[in-house]
Amino acid sequence: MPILENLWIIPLLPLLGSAINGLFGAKWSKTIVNSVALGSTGVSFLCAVEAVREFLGYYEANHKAWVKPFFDWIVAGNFRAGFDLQLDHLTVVMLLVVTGVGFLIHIYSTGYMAHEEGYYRFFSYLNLFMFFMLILVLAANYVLLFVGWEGVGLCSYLLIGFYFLKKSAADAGKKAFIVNRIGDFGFMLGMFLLFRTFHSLDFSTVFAAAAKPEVAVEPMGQFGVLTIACLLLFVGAIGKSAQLPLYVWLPDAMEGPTPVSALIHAATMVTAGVYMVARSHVLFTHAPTAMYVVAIVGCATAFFAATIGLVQSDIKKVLAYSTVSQLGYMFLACGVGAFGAGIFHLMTHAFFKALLFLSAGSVIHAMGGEQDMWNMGGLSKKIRTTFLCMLFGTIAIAGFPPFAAFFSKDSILFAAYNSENGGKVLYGVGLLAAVLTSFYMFRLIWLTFAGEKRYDEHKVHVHESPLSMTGPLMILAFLSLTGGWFALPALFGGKDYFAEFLSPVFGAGEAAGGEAAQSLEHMLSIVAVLAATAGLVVAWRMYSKTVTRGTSEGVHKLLYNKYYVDELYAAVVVRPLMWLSTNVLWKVVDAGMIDGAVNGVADGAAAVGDTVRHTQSGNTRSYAVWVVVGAMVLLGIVFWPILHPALFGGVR
Amino acid sequence: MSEILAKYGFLIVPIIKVAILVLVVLTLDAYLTWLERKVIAHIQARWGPHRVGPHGLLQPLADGIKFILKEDPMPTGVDKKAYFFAPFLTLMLALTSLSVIPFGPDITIFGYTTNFGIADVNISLLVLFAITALGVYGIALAGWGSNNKYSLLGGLRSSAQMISYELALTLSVVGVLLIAGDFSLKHIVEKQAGDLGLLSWNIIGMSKDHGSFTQIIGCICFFIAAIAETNRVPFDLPEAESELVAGFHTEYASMKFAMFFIGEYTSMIAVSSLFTILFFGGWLSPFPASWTLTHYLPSVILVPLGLWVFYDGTRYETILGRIILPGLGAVFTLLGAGLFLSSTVNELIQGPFWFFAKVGAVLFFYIWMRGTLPRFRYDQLMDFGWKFLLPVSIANVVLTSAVIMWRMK
Amino acid sequence: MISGVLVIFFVLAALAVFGAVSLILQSHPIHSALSLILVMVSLAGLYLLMGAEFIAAVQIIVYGGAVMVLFIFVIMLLNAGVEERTNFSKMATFGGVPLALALGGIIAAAIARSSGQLPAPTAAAQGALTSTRELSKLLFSEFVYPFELTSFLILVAILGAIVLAQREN
Amino acid sequence: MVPTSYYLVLSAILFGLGVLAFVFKRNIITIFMAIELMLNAVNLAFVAFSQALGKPDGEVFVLFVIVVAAAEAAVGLGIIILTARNRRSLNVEHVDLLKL
Repeated sequence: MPILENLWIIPLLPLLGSAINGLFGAKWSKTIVNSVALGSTGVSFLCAVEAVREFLGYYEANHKAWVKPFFDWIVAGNFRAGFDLQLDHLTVVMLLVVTGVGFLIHIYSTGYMAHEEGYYRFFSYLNLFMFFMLILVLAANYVLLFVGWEGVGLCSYLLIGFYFLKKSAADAGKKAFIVNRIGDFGFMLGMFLLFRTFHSLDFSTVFAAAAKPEVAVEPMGQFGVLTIACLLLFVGAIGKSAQLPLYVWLPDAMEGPTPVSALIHAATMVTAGVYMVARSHVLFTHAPTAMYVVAIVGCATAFFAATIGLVQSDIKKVLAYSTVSQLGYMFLACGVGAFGAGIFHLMTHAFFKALLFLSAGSVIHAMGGEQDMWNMGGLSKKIRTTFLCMLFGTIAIAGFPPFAAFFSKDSILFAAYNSENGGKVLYGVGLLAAVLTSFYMFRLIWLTFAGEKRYDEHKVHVHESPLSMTGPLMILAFLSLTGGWFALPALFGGKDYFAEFLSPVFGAGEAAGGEAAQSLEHMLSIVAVLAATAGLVVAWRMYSKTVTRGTSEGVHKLLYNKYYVDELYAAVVVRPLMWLSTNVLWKVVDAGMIDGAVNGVADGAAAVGDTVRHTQSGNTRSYAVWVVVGAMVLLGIVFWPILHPALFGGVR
Repeated sequence: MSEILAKYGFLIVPIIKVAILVLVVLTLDAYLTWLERKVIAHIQARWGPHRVGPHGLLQPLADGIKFILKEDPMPTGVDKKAYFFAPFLTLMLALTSLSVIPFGPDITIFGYTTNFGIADVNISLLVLFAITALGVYGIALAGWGSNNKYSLLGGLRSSAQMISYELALTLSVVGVLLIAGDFSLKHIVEKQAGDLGLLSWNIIGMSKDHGSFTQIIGCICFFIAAIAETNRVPFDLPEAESELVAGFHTEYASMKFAMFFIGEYTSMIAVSSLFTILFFGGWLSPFPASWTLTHYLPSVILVPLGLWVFYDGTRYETILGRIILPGLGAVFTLLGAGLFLSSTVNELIQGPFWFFAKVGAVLFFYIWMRGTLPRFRYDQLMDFGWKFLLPVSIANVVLTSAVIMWRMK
Repeated sequence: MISGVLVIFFVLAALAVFGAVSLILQSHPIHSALSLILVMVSLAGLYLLMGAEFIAAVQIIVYGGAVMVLFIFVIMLLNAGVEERTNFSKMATFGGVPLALALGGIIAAAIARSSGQLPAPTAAAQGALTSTRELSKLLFSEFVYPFELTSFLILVAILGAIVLAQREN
Repeated sequence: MVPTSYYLVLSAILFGLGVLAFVFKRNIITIFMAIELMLNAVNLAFVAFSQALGKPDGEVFVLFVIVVAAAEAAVGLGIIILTARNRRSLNVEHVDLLKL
């Protein structure tokens, strides 16, 4: 069966799974729920693979992206937003990542959530998320992409607040939702602007129009339409992908179950921003200013989040900030025009960050819900598999060859170094962030697994997780080892297969060959490795021996409290809003005007009734007379043209 | 003579006819009472009236005189208007109801053709029903007006009974109307004419030229309902002497009572005539028109009867009887002979002869029933009317219309 | 010159109006009922005058023979006495009579003013009216659905009356 | 030949008298009769019009009116009987529970 021709199957399957589980799952045993959830996701993964295969054949035949409109969704005037699905090389990468990683995490969840309440609810949400994510990825126009965009936002809200009885979880969900609203607002404005400019929101149309030679590249520092549009879109990306200054929701999102953190808040959803930027690279390349902003924001975020990550004691918080920082890397790549590198890092990051989160989850599982690294230690003996997997992930993220992140991060830094106006600075900061990254990751490793145990043996019974959890871990570990090898030949003068693969989308951009570049790249990668090693050494010096939680003051205190950004927002944004809502909107507008109007109407009616009531004497004869009065009025109206000469002595 | 008639006929003839009719009908009423008393007496193995005149033949006269001479007391606390109005209304309506009944085919005297009856209305049946419908007021008002609980109950009963049985009465006629396709009684009778004689009457309903169907069901329903309408036994609850003294006319005496009395018998005659017209072919002879010999039947009956009366009268005990009866016999004989001799008069008499013969038979049936049947209980009356008579007559309507539709095509 | 028909009309009209007035003036319901019967009978006479003989007959049979009998039956059943002239309703006491007269006045005035527009009854019209057959044709062809509806209405009314009249048990 | 307007005026007068009775009488049954009187007045107008226009439609309407009036009488009198049973009075002014 040609999957490509009816591509809608791929997103539909998870939706069905979600619907079935959501509607009937409550009654069913865990086994059935599992089979439904895993079945739908797995089949859709297989479909995705088949679709990719067919697409590659299609591309060989006629060199263009595959687009098919399935049905009209909104048609108003000259505006059309259809349910159109698109498949090109960029989509292929995202599709495989989403379905593949998503499937693995589903498997993992069956083990992790085994003892949780609302088992079916969890899987229903998870499948729903898969559906929306796939819509987002496959969308062929901004509107449909926005549907997926909002949908994943919803699912993230639902899943963060999965333990909705826990106030912190509920608040975190709300926070994520509200912060995202800000970004979405920007995104919508951007869409409107694009529609106003190009009279369409279909990717093909917009990009074709933007790619025309007569569309001038707006020079640096000039804010033309495209620049503003790109910046607005980037605001959306900032919100969704937790960049400065809207990153605050992501760390709190760790309140959700760990698989959720792995899937949504590390592997897939948060990278939607990157995907969106890469998807609209045509626009961005025409707006260098926007690109520059993207690069700076990404770079800054990478460093900033890494610094916070240094001192966190909650294992998931560390990973969360690490995620923010890695996303920063991706945006840095996009900002310097190395979209391919960005997507490459997106993929590898999906592998190893999912791996890390799942391992962390496994650790937490083993520790019976304990998340504070200061209460762990010496776990390496007890849970060896988890330890090894986590070690793989750490090495991968730290950027040691031949692990995945080495290649991706390396290419990003290389691109940054090569980019004009201030590329060196970006490179420097990026490098520094890399050092910090490897530091906090190995700190995590040592605090968690090395040293002697800092937990009470009798309270916590440490045990290795079941195969349903360790299995995905191993697969992901393998992937995060090999995931980067597409680019392996590039080191030895060969060509970067990944960039090659994406070149139909991004054009054969940054595979800049040449001997000089070659040597430079080698040099830079050696530097990067050295930086990672530095981080490793410092972490070893500080944490390999027995350590105790020290009192935090000074810089440490500042970092530990995340630069007081939350407090700042609370003071600057939240409190004024609260005050406004309470004293103006609620007490004046709502209570005063709206309720006043409603109650006023009611009271008026009551008052009128009170006076009119006296005509209702209950005496039938009075009623009869009233009937007569009414009849007289009616007849008067009807007969008026006949009567008024009679009444006013007119002559017929 | 004839030109005068041609000129003022429209004015003179009706007056004459009304005068004759009233005279005839009042006499008929009077002797109907006599007949009733006699017949019932014989049914009950009694003699009945036989003091006043031979075989009590002068009894009605005596009764009339008695009614006129009696004192007319008025009870206290009566509703005067109603009390006085009721008997007049009853009698008036009863007499009016006769005005639309054709007693025979159109006749021509002295070259002036007129219908054998007072008025010839083309909706005479409806008029008749209208009048009978109003008939209830007499009784109801009498019951109400005379300020007496028995009367009131009588009035109540009669009004309820009237309403209940009027429906059945009307519906049972619909079949006949469907056959005749006309409201005029005259046409209804003429429709029943056929060379089959009595077989083409509505009760048998065998006729070739137009769609027809036997109205036996309708006939029975009509007869029962008619008895109820005239408050006769077994439906005489308004005046059930064993329960309500005399029902609605308990408080009436002398002429007022007489009016009720006459009214009742007149309406009996009217209803019988209607019955005859609707189902038994009115004035039509039961024999096919081709049997001209049967035209002499009147005289064939009258002459022997007269002779027997004459012979029997001569042997009567009292002198008066020995004077009256032979005289009567002689009259009969001469009448029969006269008819036998003048064929024109004979032809003229055919219709009325058969008509009154049939009506007489029906009246006799009335009396016979009174002598035979016990009275209904009230709830039985209502149940019978609503749960049996009405459905049956409706079924008759449906059946008849279906059959006629089928026959038409 | 006043034709005989006109004379009859005026006699019947006078009877009708007299009946209506006496319906109001009589204090006893049964006398009011009798007055109403008078009105109805004279109306039937008027219908005959207009050549609508079937309507006339139906008027007497249904109204005179059924409806009013029902009224009188109920009056007897409830043994209604002379009505008591209470005046609890100020509205009716002061406003009622003039208003009612005014209403009648309005209609009468409207008719009087517009009587010019009315087509004078033609002989043809008279002829058309006399035929009961035509009436029935119309009733069962053009107005057959209303006719069926009315029959259904009657059925409902019968059921309603039964339900109302039977005692609770 | 009687002019149509005569009939109409007569029907108007009868209708007015009906209304008068409707508001003037106290006895439920009489009020009900007043309604019947009004219906009759309307019927007269109907027949007059159908005579004037030479179309039998008016008479059909009259038939319908009569039928409906009969049904109405049946139900209405049933109600009256119930009222009289419960209130022990036929005076409408004693039937005054229909109020606040």
